[in-house]
Amino acid sequence: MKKILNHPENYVPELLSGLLAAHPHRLKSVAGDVHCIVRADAPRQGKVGIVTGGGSGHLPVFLGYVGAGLLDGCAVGDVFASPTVDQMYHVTKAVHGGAGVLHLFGNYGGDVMNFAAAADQAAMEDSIEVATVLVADDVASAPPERADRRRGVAGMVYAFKIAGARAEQGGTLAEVKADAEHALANTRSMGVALSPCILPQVGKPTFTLGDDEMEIGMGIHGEPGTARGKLESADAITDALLDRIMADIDLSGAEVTVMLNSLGATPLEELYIMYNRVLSRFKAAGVTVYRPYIGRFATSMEMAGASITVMKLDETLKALLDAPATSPFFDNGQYL
Amino acid sequence: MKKILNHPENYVPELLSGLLAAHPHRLKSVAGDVHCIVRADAPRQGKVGIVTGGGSGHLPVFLGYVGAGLLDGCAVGDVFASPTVDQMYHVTKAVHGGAGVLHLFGNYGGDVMNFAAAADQAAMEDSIEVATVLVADDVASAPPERADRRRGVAGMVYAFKIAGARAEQGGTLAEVKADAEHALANTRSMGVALSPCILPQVGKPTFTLGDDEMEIGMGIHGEPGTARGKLESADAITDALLDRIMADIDLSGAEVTVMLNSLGATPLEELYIMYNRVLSRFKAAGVTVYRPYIGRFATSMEMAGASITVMKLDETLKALLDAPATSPFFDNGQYL
Amino acid sequence: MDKLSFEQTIAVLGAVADGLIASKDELTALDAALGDGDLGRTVERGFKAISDALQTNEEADLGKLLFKLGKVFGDAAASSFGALFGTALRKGGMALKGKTELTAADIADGMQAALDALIELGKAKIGDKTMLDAIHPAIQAIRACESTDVGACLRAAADAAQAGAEQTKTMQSMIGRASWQGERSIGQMDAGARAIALMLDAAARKVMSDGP
Amino acid sequence: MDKLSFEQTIAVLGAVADGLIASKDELTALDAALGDGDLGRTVERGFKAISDALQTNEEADLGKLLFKLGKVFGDAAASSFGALFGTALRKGGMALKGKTELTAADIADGMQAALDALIELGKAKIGDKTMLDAIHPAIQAIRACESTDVGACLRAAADAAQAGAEQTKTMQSMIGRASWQGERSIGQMDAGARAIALMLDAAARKVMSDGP
Ligand SMILES: Nc1ncnc2c1ncn2[C@@H]1O[C@H](COP(=O)(O)OP(=O)(O)O)[C@@H](O)[C@H]1O
Ligand SMILES: Nc1ncnc2c1ncn2[C@@H]1O[C@H](COP(=O)(O)OP(=O)(O)O)[C@@H](O)[C@H]1O
Ligand SMILES: [Mg+2]
Ligand SMILES: [Mg+2]
Ligand SMILES: [Mg+2]
Ligand SMILES: [Mg+2]
Repeated sequence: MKKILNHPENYVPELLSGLLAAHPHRLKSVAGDVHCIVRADAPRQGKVGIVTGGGSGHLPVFLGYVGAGLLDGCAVGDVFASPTVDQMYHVTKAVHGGAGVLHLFGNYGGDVMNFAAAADQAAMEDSIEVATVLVADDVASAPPERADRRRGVAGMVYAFKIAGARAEQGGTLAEVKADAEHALANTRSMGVALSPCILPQVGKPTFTLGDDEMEIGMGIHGEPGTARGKLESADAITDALLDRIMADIDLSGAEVTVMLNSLGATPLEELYIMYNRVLSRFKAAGVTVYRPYIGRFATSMEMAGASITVMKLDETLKALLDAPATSPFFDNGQYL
Repeated sequence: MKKILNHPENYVPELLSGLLAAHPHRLKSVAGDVHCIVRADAPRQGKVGIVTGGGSGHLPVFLGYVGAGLLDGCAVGDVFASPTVDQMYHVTKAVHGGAGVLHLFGNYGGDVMNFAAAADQAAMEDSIEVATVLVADDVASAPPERADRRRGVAGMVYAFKIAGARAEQGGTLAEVKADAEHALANTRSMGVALSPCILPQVGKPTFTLGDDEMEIGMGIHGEPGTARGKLESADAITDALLDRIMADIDLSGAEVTVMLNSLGATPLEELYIMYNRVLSRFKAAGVTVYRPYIGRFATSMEMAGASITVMKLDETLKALLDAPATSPFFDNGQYL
Repeated sequence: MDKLSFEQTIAVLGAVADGLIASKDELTALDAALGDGDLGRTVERGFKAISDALQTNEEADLGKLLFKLGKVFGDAAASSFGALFGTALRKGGMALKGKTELTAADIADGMQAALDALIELGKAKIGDKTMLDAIHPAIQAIRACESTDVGACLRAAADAAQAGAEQTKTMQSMIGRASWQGERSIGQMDAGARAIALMLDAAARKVMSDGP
Repeated sequence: MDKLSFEQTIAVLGAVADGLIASKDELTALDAALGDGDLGRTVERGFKAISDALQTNEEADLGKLLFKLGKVFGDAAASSFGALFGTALRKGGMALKGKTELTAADIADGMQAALDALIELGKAKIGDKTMLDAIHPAIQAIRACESTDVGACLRAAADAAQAGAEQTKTMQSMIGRASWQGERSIGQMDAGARAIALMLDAAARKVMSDGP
């Protein structure tokens, strides 16, 4: 197992204490638990709090988007595992500034059920108004008629950005929720995996791929995709992802932002090679790119592979996308 | 070969045209050659131009640091190969705004000789005053008495940041050069590799490491390190790198900035685990961290491994480090 | 025996915990085939926490004890199974509040309350290829059990649960991670259903080994 | 023969290019052992560009032709070897400006000018385990060559260069990438020195095969 770590069991607490020590002006933990991370200035009075949560091993997702113009807090689970109800509850309570809290996270069973329980607890014990928006952007994970069953992948970053901007501007809980839903209604993603990653506590890959194989549509925890086959060219891979995305949402004549995301090991160089093809496909379909986001936004540790996310824009979404946002892992200035 | 690409021979031109298409407001190419990349607003009259250059395969190094408060231009070579004299010359000429040009790049034979020829050509043909500063920060590559022979690795990012800030503030060529030299005199790096990367045109790794092996001190093109051995714990690896760095530069009682850099595949999570150890070692030595830079700053495509860079600070360097800087690959706001 | 005493119930819970921890690799493999392969770890963490809590238990009300163990399980292993099974224990405990010993009918009542809670929380239906497909036949088997012997009825429940788990091989997964496999899920046994069958088997063995 | 005509010189350059392209894998392997393994590719690109330039050559002055080929080589393969060898060709060409045919002494003069330029540009010394350690003995061998036959003198030069390349195995690398190997470099042959030996060997073979 080619990892730089000490005791596998301490992987998450060690990385979180390193992270909190690295960014004390930006982040703090609450409830005496390093898994409960909020902005250093939380709670911000009068501002809607936005909370996410999910497993570790996806940096910058999830906690990397806790920052100004982004999220207020994050409950952090073990690698690829849900945080607990208590952790979600503590984060929710710590970011509540009197204007309510939005729970905005990926559509994974454990997270969904635990956030529901945490929202109940916050309502019961602290009278905090909590709204919930699930991210379910991965078109490979279910057909359109079961879109509610899809898993959440890199598209969540756009949801964080849009909701975070609205909240920073003073939007109400209903407005922040509506903008998050509006963003997600216009967002679709799909990925490809070239090699697996290794869970520190397990020590071996949870799936294998032959030396010349790839899996189109695979999820960010190695969930099955739509087709396993021989590794194809960058153009063919890009086409496979875009074909499915563009069949799911009508982009003709639209203005979009597109995110090319490395799952970890795949270098940025390869994302730019894919971007060439994205542009020529878009050109043919009359789609224009308002602004691309190319980098590592939602990873699976050292997995090789990439995903494409498209968000169809209108004036509201453009303005919110342009709003300043900064965290120790993301600065929107880089993409403007 | 687990890479997303089309024709291996077109790897660099394809990635560069994708990159130029992605960031047209920030970057442009000159002399009709995508390998010659400068800021979209180059030349900036009255400002010292800063030019770097080197092989592809290290993003964000080199061209990722062309931006405001950073570099003005970059000559881009093939994967791990020097750009040509002509390319360096064209970039130099394109960024010259009347105040001279600094050539600031890593200490690799091909680059050194080609930049020397390009500087001569710019002086002869265009009367451009060119100064040169070599980055030679890798303590593993030569003993202190032959420090001039060391190779340049992630420490170049600090040199880019410091020189770029001074140039942006209107510093003269001599001042920009002096600050770059001052930064580098206070900068030391060392890395560890856990697995190799593959050159697209070669299709197989240039070196191999056993499943349980690592090489301490390896360079960013797979150059040999100081010791190959069994993979050790994050703490032991961090100690091995810091021991060597701290033997080379006296940090006792100093204020420093430290960069923890992934060579590509190694996830950010592992860098934060290392950072815990860095802090405890520094604490013991009375060293305080002014600000850490943790992420992917200088990579070797999909190589697994990490490097540590330390820059000892004084008030001048702190102010220049804090100055704004932004490119499509780096925004200093993220680290403030 | 027609009732499990308080001590016997504690002993049975301990045996279930030990049995599931011992089966973690099998559960990991089943979950890896259809999901993400963490069920063994979930079960190990959750039942380890239950074991520990049983060591130091001072609660005399079996309903309240189960309620507490539900929270313990969910906190220790916050996955889908952890959230669901933790809720199941809590709701089963609420249905058994006040009890200090259990008849077979009590057990069926607790399991029915748990099943209802699982359906409400998880939104799955019988036949969606989940642990429900082991729990549901197990309840029916206890209700149909003509003996008054708790051990015999638990044996029937365990056998029905295992038959239900086997039956999941024919189903297509409609919910949770495994549903992303679509038709590829047919042919594989659901990991959560197998976990339920293993729990009831361990319980039945423990009761039978303690004699009638 | 005691002179290479213009056409013969072109043919010899073509043979050298072909020979080195054919040896690229050997050079890659040698460079991989001590450096970064790109010398085969450098040589392939550089000599391919030289071959192409020779096809379309209209230059009648051998000195000017070599000068032009130096620039072609350096642009096609901008590595250390490319920069150095390109410069060597340019400076060798400058020393031979005006020539339309070459004696053995001319060749030695050109190589000496090239060697001086390499030392100035690359800052290496004889014995630092570089291509200099093949070029230097080759020049000495031509100077010492008692025959007036260009082929015989080139043969002596090639043998001396190869002996020099062999000799680099005993040296510790003091410059360039390979110097980062420190003492580990001892025992391996320098790739650049071997490339020079291969060039001279290909030249000698070509001249000899064309007969005296
Ligand atoms: N909504 C649901 N309702 C009932 N059971 C479910 C549901 N979702 C998952 N399960 C059960 O949980 C098992 C998987 O648990 P777990 O491995 O914790 O899931 P995950 O890793 O996806 O969070 C499945 O085999 C299934 O029996
Ligand atoms: N400064 C130098 N002076 C003379 N020869 C050199 C020098 N540096 C490198 N060489 C020669 O070049 C060869 C390596 O060339 P190349 O593979 O292009 O280097 P790199 O890949 O490091 O740029 C060496 O084997 C050596 O013979
Ligand atoms: Mg899971
Ligand atoms: Mg090289
Ligand atoms: Mg699972
Ligand atoms: Mg080389």
